[in-house]
Amino acid sequence: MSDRELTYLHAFTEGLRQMMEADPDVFVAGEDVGRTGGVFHSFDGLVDDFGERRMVDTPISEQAIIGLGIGAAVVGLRPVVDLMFMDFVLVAMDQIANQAAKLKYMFGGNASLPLTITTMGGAGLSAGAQHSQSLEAMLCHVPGLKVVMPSTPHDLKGLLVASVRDDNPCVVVLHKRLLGSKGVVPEDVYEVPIGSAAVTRAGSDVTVVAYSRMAAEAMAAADALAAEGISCEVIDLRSVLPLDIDTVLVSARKTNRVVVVHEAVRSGGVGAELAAQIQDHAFDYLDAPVARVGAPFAPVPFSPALESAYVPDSAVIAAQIRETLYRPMPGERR
Amino acid sequence: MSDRELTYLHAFTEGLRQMMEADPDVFVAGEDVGRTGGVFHSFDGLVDDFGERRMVDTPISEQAIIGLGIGAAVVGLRPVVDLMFMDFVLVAMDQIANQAAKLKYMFGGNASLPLTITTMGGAGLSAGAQHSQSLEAMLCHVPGLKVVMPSTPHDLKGLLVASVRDDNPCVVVLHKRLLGSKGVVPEDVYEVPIGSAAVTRAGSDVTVVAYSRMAAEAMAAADALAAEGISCEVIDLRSVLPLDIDTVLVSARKTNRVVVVHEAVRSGGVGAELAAQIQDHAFDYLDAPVARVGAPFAPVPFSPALESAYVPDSAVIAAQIRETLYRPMPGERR
Amino acid sequence: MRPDPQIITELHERMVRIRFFEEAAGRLFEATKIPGFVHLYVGQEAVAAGVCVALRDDDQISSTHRGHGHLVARGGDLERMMAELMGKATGYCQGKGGSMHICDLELNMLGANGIVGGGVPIAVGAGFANRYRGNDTVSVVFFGDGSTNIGAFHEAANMAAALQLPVLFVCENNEYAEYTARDRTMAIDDVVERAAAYGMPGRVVDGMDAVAVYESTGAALDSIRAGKGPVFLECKTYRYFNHHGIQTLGMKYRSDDEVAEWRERDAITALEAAMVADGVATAADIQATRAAVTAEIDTAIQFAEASPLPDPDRLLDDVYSVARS
Amino acid sequence: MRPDPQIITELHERMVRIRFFEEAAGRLFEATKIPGFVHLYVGQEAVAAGVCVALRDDDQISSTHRGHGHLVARGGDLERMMAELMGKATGYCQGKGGSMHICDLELNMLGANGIVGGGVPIAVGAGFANRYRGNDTVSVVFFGDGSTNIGAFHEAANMAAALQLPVLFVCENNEYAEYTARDRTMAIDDVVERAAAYGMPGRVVDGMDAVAVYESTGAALDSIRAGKGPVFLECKTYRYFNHHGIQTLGMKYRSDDEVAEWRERDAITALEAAMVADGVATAADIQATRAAVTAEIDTAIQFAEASPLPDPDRLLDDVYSVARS
Ligand SMILES: Cc1ncc(C[n+]2csc(CCOP(=O)(O)OP(=O)(O)O)c2C)c(N)n1
Ligand SMILES: Cc1ncc(C[n+]2csc(CCOP(=O)(O)OP(=O)(O)O)c2C)c(N)n1
Ligand SMILES: [Mg+2]
Ligand SMILES: [Mg+2]
Repeated sequence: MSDRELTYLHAFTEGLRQMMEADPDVFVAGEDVGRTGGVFHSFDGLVDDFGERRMVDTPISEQAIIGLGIGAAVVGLRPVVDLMFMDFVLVAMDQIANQAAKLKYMFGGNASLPLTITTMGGAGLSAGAQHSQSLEAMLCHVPGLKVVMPSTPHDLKGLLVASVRDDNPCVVVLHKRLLGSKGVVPEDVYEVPIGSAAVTRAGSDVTVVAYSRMAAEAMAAADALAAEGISCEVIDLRSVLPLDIDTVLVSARKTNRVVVVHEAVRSGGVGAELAAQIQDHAFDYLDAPVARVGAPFAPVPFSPALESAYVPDSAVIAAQIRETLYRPMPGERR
Repeated sequence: MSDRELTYLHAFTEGLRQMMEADPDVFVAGEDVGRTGGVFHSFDGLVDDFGERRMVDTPISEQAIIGLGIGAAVVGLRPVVDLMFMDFVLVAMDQIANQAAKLKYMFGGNASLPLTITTMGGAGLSAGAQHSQSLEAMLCHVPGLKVVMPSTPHDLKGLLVASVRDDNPCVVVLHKRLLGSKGVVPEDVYEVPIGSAAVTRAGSDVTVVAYSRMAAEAMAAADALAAEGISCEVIDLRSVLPLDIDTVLVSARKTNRVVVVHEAVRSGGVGAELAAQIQDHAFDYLDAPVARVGAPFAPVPFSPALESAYVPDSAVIAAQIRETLYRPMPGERR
Repeated sequence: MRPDPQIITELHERMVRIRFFEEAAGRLFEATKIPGFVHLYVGQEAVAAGVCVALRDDDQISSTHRGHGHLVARGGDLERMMAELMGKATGYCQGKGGSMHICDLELNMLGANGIVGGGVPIAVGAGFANRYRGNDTVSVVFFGDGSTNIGAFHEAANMAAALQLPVLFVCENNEYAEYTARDRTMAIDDVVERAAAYGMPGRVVDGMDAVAVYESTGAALDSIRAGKGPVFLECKTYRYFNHHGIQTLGMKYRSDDEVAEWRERDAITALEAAMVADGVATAADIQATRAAVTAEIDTAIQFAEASPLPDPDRLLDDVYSVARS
Repeated sequence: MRPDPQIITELHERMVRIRFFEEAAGRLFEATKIPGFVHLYVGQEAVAAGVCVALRDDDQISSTHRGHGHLVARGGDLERMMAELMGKATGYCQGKGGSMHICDLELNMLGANGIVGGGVPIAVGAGFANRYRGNDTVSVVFFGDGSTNIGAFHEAANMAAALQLPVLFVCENNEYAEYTARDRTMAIDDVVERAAAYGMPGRVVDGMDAVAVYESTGAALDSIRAGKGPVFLECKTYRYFNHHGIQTLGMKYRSDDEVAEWRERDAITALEAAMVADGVATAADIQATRAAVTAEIDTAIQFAEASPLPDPDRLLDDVYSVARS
């Protein structure tokens, strides 16, 4: 049945299982990914189907985990290596950004690196400053990497498949607060092309560009604003490196107003690159500055009372959209 | 004599020596900073004056070097720790971004971290992809840090002094190709405030914003364009976190055109944040899109033939300025 | 010969305080009154108590994701601790840190840490500062068996040994890293075998015996204060609860029998028996202690529950220090 | 009993090729014909030659910033090597990598590395792939004494031991990391003492004796191919030149006498003496080898100098693979 629903979590597991069935060179390595099935259960059951040879529990050694993937990939395997939390990208940054990303170029092209790094980003679980970050902007500044941040079960499976099949180091960033969300997921193997955004809602007044969990918040804001007679076009980027700037520009030239949204710290985030490109390539079409919604310039606080004020939500997004449409609501939180 | 000249290298050493003389809690730790005086000689002679107790040679352990600084700072010393090349920031990123930057916030303010990290960035010496990077954009996305990138001996000494005296983790990024450059440096101790840019050339047609070595290239471009009757206002940011956006905006509102320049990869660089803020806060003043000049989306190549094409220079900057002034020169390199 | 009765009583009281605090934290977590993660210390009390009772006030301690026990053992304020776990404004970190970032710099407790191994280089930095200042203060760092597989631990341990810094490395070997048994992540019998790689003296202690931990710590501190460089102490211990949260039985990564065997060697029960046997305390004294601690913790819970949540207007405070030297 | 004469001759020829290649690279660097940095291998030839002669073609090797010797010993193309050092389009990396990133995947040489310790986890990954494929190929990783102080080395060594991977760890202990003597950065006598921390068998070899290195490597490979897990080989050696570039005497971080003492134990001179003594070769044969290698290198230099610089239009090529499975 083409309308089968799966959770975001199970879409990930299914996509990975299908890749492992299709290609004996695909294996998974990481902390507690084997016997335990991952601390978020995203690898549940895979060890039963593929054994410990292909579902490899590793020591707590993020640098060596990425290196394991690089070395195995450079000699021809197709590894999937897991960093439990996206915050741990910072522990393994040398292997990711100095080694994996640059290897092919430094070798003058005489190599390919079919490596997939999976990780779990995002705030909202009171996990504190070192277990809640959205660090994609750092990865997007590194030539040689690809980075996807799907918001739906469908896109997660399709982008995971595309990443595992890709001959470049790809980082697949899941969002912990989306794990239980449901959506239609085809049972067969399919790809969502890396670097292609989706227009998830057509509109005429303003373009709202978001990704990962913020894509859902943006949609909620659009729904709310529809009641006020504001027509939002919503774009889910799905991939943040490469960026599907063309889809964004087509919409921007149509609506003449753009609000970019992400959960990461606003300053220096992916939204900055988007705003810079939009104002550059759609300069004469813009009726308002490209606006950015993101986290304020602070670490992620622990207390739910602070964290909920820290993470952007549909209300903050709606407020920004109104302002970008020159319809500010006084005293609204930014 | 107030017009005494020093090299960029010696301005650094002098500033550091004066800080060590002024405050017995200031010490330096890093690889070969002691007996050898640093591989770039930036610490030359300090071990003779202050001994190995305060000029500490460490093992090759970037994570532990930063951690040494964090731990010493949190109990009240004022450490200066050195990462030989800025590329090694990626090796120590957890200690820098997960630990140093967040410590005060995670502790609810009950701590201060008077830590200075010194490092050497930039390309142009055929040092290859892992010894030539400009990674400031990654640091600028991390709340809790301050990042300075001076372009002159005067600003280097003043910003080093301000950083060592600052109670927050500050990263002082030198540029290896500026080490021999000379300039007037007062002999007494002085500060250049962190987060304050300098208008280094007044002009009326276009604002050129740059920092580190690109500030000099921007000035050279401005000189060349003056002959063509183009009047450039040049701003040397000096600090990239925090950004002195006010100084940039005042100039942008005056010239109505802005070109932002840095040596780092253009995509996702500091220029993106600047462009996003400028178009946001000076939207009605801009007669052209904010343009960005930076390195293309590739690792730094080794061969001088490629590296010189990779690193922006005054010619590329001038070409972009002409284009931003709607005076493109056909067939010019971008 | 056994230590003075006051020491024994101290060890006992601190262990009981840790045990009851953690059991309460676990209950409050399951009742969703504590958000996020809690990595409970129950089972390992003899280590934190044994080490901390042997310390001087000026010695520093650094902790891990499993850090409540260390702060309690150090004399942490239970009210501010409980309030922090609940994310209240009256907590140690005003609700900004939570369980994994609890700290008390006035007690020279340099903080828990959410990054495995992340606190070890920082602790070595504190040790460096002690040596730099020429005092004989020791920096003590607690870390798990699993954390010795991460690079930051290695770099910091070697740095401490190479520079001969006053640092005491306390490895709490509970034989698991999350759900993975230690023998699957390192090919050595005892973690202490790693000390030799740094030229550091190492010793194994029964981490279920608070007196043994106290005595070994004392010996190690003497050697470190004498300027002989860092020491590595491996404490063999066990966590009764799950890696995070409470659930303890019916886990597939370790057998219920194994848990039961360790519980039979419970450090608190054992010490209480010894106290009575040695006439250090009567059953009544022990009951009194338990009752007093229970009261303390009830007060702490009431304080925490009655405390306000942090004001969102304080969200952006504390990112930077404004004061400067 | 000594290995076959062909082996001895192989060892000798490869050492001479490394020595002459590096001396030429040093001269060209000082003549500014080679840009950037060159970390020369002169003095350590017995290690690369001894190890590589013992390898099978399918075994992988991974290298460091001081990587020329390893690729030469592996049979690298001198013309493409010299061209790469000069940043020419005909180089191994088309001028994009340079000295610190030279590699030849066809020879299973997985690359030099500019990050100290950065190549070790990658080598362990190759070892994992060998085990995964069920073959008995071994991944050999060269690294310096100083690199054993960095976290990536520790994590990778432990990973290899924990997963019992077919990896040979070859530590080239030349007693210095840049300008810092080893005893100032680690409190152990021999680097091999670190092997025990991973439960890895370790052995010390005279790194100035190519035959000894060859034999110990062979023994280690047998054990690894038999599935007994990784082995750690510490080769005591010395670099004659400066950390980078040539200048060798008058450095304040080590005495000229020390350099002279090591040079007296020169691996090439010693092997040549033994070859003549054992009748493996005549002085004339040795001269012939040296002359032949000199000619090879002259040809390589001419090739490199005559080669074009890379076309700036290729600047953005090779960042990504376009082909996909
Ligand atoms: C760098 C990093 N990797 C992984 C984790 C996830 N994690 C948290 S605790 C833990 C296990 C730690 O084991 P151990 O050091 O033995 O301490 P224990 O939990 O047994 O007290 C892991 C893997 C982390 N917090 N940081
Ligand atoms: C992560 C990192 N830190 C520092 C450096 C600078 N560096 C290059 S080589 C070197 C010394 C390495 O010593 P060793 O491992 O003994 O190798 P050797 O040079 O003696 O062959 C250092 C510190 C680097 N390249 N990478
Ligand atoms: Mg453990
Ligand atoms: Mg060395």
